[in-house]
Amino acid sequence: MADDIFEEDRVSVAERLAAEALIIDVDGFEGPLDLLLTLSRTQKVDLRKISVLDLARQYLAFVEKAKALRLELAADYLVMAAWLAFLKSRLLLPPDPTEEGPSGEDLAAHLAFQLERLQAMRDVAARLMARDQLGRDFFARGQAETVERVKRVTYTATLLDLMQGYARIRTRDDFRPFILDRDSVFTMEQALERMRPLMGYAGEWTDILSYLPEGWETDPVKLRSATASTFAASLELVKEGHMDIRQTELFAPIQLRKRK
Amino acid sequence: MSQDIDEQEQSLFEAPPIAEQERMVEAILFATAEPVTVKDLSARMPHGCDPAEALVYVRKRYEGRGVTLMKIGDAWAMRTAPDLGFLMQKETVETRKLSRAAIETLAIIAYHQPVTRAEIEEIRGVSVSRGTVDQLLEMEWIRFGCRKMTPGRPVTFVVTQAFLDHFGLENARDLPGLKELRSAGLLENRPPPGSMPGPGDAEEEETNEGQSELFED
Amino acid sequence: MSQDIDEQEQSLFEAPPIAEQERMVEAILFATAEPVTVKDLSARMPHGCDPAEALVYVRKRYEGRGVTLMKIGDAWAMRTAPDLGFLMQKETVETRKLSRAAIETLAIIAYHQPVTRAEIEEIRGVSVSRGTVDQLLEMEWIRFGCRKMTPGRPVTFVVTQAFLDHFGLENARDLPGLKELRSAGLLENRPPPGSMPGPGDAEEEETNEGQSELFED
Repeated sequence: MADDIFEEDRVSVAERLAAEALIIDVDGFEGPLDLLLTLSRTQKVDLRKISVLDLARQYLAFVEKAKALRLELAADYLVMAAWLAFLKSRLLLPPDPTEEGPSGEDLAAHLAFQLERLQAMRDVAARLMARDQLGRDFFARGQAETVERVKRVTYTATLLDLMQGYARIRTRDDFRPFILDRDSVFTMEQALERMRPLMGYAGEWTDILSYLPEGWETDPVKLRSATASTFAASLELVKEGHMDIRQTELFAPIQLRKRK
Repeated sequence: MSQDIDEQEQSLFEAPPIAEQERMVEAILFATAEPVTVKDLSARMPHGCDPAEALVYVRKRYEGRGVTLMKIGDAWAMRTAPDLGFLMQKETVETRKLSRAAIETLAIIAYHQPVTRAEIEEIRGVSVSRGTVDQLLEMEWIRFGCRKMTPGRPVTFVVTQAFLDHFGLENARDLPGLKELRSAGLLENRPPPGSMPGPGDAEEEETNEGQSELFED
Repeated sequence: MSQDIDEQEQSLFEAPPIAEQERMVEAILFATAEPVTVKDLSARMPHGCDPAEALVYVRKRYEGRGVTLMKIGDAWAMRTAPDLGFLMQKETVETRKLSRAAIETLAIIAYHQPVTRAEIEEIRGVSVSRGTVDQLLEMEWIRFGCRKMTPGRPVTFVVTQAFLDHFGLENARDLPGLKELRSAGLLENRPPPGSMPGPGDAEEEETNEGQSELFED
């Protein structure tokens, strides 16, 4: 502790001012390594010859000041402070041969390497950005003629495809499942279609059989189908509310009339 | 008066050599999206430059090259040489297999021609989409035949010479019959799923009949 | 054997004279804003052409001109000479200003590629925000490289051809100061001795643990 105070006294006024300025915009730093790099500049030496011990002292002094000013430091700054305090003790004390792990020198060398590397990256980043840039210093073709992509699709088939296709159809016919022959079937849809336009004329009760399509009364099969679908269609029209339906007695004619 | 000032300025800022001006014109014309007038060039180049003269050099330099200097209205632009336009196209040919619907429709036309659309639909058991017929017409594998002498006089379809060429046929009658297809093992003997298997012999006779009918006339 | 076929083909489709090929390369490169690879040139030029040879002539022809031929990775592009940039104020495109973090991250990726996010963070001493990487990815200056063969198989980042094109680099080896950095040992991946504080220390330890667990059994 006494050491620290002594150290602080040795720090010049200019450095103290610089350190205070650092505190003011601690937010401007990108983490402890960035701060360490900035602090290292006060040593005004080649980064390879930097005194990590001095740097650790500077950093710890900075953290102390920040605490005194009641500035909230992010956790990683404090982690770094703790680590640097540990490093400082390692560097100051003679190495303990029984202790395992890297020596203080090793740790210090790596920190110096990290700082040098970060500085090097910043330097080359600046050199990179200072290069001639496309769209700023040199330019691409202003009016690029885009390559027209002509996509042509051709379809192809082989004789085999053709024959197999045909065989498929023909054999499908051979194996065709039973389908009702639709010639003598009058569907309900057809019945409805027939009845709708006639509806308007049905002011009086009329036998539904008078709605049968022409020519369907003669063939018994057709008659059956047409009668059934006409009846079903009549019920549908009643359900829709267009017609009334009645049957006076069992097996009597079923009659239809427009609803009034 | 203004000329005096010009002259003064010219002596103060000497114009770059014409070779340098030529480079400038070249770069500006290259990088600009629109054709550039001499006036525009003048405004962009250092004082004292003579873009009109530089343009003469540029034009000469690019004579017969892959890129040429062109005058468009009163402006100038660099364009690829007209004879190299074909390089700006990249044709990709994609070959696709004809759809099943198209193959079946085509097969029916080939085996039954001349055939109406209604007849195709009857044979296929499903309606034939307009797109399918259009595609086959576009490929020039089918064309319209004469109208059928039935009510409505529907159009018929027949296959074309291009179709015969593609499939290596001399005429549509060369198409193998069902019996040949079967003996060549091309006919799927297995009935489509869901349909009932019938006695093979009877069926074969039937189809033979159908086939011979087709090509009887 | 294949050479015989090649020769045969060459005699069948005679390639245009080299002067003509030069014109073609010139036209294609001139017309295209993006760098074009030799393979692309080959595909667009007639059969039997040797674009690589033609490129040598084109490069020579444009040496010292207002427009020059530049090599970018394995592709070629025409660009205006950098010394004439002052003429192009009109064409200058205002690029999005990159943050200091983004510039540093970009430089680290360029000089250390392929590099993982953790390695970038180690070098910068702070965690890399997602937005920074996203921005660089969006600009197409970086892309994902192959995964690193270390526990967790983390993805790596590398710079793209668009990056090289933007900074007028033929390849990443031409990055300014690369040699010096390498000889100074600053591009080595030197593991920290023992425990060193890193960015987001607590977190990292956790993930490391997780990862080692993953790969332990």
